[in-house]
Amino acid sequence: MHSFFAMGGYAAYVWVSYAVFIVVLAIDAWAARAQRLRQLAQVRGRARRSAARSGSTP
Amino acid sequence: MPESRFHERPALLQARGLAFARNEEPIFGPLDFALHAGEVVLMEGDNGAGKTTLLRVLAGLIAPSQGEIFLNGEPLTLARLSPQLALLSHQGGLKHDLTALENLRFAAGLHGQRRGLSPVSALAAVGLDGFGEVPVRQLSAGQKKRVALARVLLAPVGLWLLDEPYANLDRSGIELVNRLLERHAHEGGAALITSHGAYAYTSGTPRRIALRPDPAGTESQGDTIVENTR
Amino acid sequence: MRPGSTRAACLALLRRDLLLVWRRRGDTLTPLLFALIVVALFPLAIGAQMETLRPIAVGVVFVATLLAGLLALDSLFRGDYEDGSLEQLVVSPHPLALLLACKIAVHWLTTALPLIALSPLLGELLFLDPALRGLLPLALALTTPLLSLIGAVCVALTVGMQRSGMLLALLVLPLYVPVLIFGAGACNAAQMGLPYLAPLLWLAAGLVLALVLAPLACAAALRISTS
Amino acid sequence: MNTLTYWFHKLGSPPTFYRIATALQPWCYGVALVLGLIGLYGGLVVAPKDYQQGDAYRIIFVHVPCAWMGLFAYLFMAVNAFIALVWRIKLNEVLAMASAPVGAAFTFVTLVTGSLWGKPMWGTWWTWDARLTSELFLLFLYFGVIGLYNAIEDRRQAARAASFLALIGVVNLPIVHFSVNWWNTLHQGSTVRLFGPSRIDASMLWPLLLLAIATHLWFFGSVLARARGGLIELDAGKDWVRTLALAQSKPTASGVT
Repeated sequence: MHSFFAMGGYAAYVWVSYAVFIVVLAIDAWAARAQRLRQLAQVRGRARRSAARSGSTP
Repeated sequence: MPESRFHERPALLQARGLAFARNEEPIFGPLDFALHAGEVVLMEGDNGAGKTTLLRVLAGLIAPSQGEIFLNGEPLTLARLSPQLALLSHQGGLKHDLTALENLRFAAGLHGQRRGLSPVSALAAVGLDGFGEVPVRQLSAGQKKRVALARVLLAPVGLWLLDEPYANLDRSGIELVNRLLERHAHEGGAALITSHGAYAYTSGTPRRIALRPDPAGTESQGDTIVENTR
Repeated sequence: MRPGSTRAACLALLRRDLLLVWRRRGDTLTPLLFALIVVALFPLAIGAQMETLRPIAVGVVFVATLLAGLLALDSLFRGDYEDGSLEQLVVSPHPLALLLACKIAVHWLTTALPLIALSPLLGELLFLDPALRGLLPLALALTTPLLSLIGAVCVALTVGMQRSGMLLALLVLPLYVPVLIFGAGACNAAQMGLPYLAPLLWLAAGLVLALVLAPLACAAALRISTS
Repeated sequence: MNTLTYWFHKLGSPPTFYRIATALQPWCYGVALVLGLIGLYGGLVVAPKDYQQGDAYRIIFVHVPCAWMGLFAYLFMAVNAFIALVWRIKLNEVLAMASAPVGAAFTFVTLVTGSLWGKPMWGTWWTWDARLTSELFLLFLYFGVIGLYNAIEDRRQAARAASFLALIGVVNLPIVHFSVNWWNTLHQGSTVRLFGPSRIDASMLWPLLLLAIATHLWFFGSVLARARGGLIELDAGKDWVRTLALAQSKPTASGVT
């Protein structure tokens, strides 16, 4: 088990590579989702504004 | 649909269901209207009603979001439009480091010049006789406008699209614009001009189309005036 | 020649742009001074010995020219965009690509040509290998038109923006890389006594292609960014 | 209208595409996750140690799929950009712009992992060989596309301008590769072959292929996710978006990814 984590002395390089791979892709997925939620929130805000202007729900 | 049923000849410029939206915010339209040869149409609307955008759409600079434009009955393309179009935009299109005459000479090179006119006589026609050698930078706002009008006048074209031609002009300038428009229409040309309505138009007030800044309205603007006046 | 013909339009445009540059002739000095200062910084930063400066002289002159050109690019369409002349070009009945080619030509003549003329002096400041005195301006003469043409396409894409300087650099510099490699590479090859004709021919081929394609791309980009 | 164009139009309409994307996206992510984990297990545990490079070679299991994806994403973006520019189809504008950030992410991972591999193998973090340099400029191109897209106010105009830049980049990239190759012949000795003799054992191949499939699926999941956001942005004034936004504002609305 220990030898598995040691990666034949290359642990720093191998594990950092895999970590970068996973972290960057996770951030990417999270950012995509956050962007969509932000857009939806903006649409809701706009709907509220126009509802407030016209005095009724659109 | 207001087809061009009043004319055998198709209108010079006709818009059907024309609308433009930027980032899903409606700027103007949907709009139906026709502009025939020998006619001057005034687009009225407040600031932000989309007059400038409409003019840019009609000039082929921007593609409309919806609707169609026809030039002599054919779909509008820049290639068909450009040989017969003179555009006066808000910025004027003048080089401030050049003199009025140099600007007009360039315009004549680019668009050609109307029969019987030259840069010098065009400048005289807008009341700037003797200002030919003055750099545009040193002219007043009204005089700059006149130079820009001289550029429009000089172009050998039938269709004028003028954005706020009355802006910055004094009373005699406004009369000059009306005179130029009248003569242009009389010679068989057509013009579409915009104004936010704060200016006094004098003689021969053209047909008007109101451009309302109400994007929520889904009914066609440009309304019945188009047909009534014909 | 009929007024309103495409030839008349191009000539009128060339004359107007040259006249404009002449009216503001002081402005053409700015890229020259910039290149001169950039070159002057290198001996100050890494030492003024001939043996350190000579190997990098070609590269420094090329990079300085490239950066000065980048600096000057911004003015290519900005004035015309702001005063509405660009619209007049777009709605004129002539091929927009041709008109833009004229503008790019004037821009190259007034910003890059002085830099080429200055390049022997820049080289001397860095103890340029005397064998390269002829080749450096030649390589620059093939490189700078390419830089102007490629740059014009990117400027056309950013023309409507308020602060486009940094973005323009980001767009343009990756496109400049091959040009820089071949231009400076030819000189470096000559310095090492290797054959240097091939990269120059590549540059010439690229220039011919760009002369045809870049104005068209520039016109297309301009139509996108002014809409 | 024949059925094919009918379906094409239907698929291209934003609400339909949004629905399909919403349904597909969790599957893309999910399958990518499963395959990716199996692939990682295969690469880290099952695959034997390389007789030359030791365990360091295991970096290729992430490096190579990401390198492929960096290029694949650019290709995908360029094809969509071309369609968007020629036929002005909204969906393709959105798809082109959606693939830029994912592509940039993959290219970034490629560069970092390549660097981490290079240090123990060649003793240097970076070498200016054609492949690495092209990869670097690929990243710059992605940044340029994203930067241009964000700098222009009008979203559709921004997408069209950025698409145009993406197409210019397609021309540029092979030229960069070619020029750096030539440049390296000039400065001999600095080239290091990234891939040794490409004899690869089957026990090393299957994790690599699994990870390649997983990254493709992850890419599509991410593109679909961003395309959904982009469609909402572009169609913000349309009824289907308003309905969607209001439906999701209820706190009970769950199960929506």
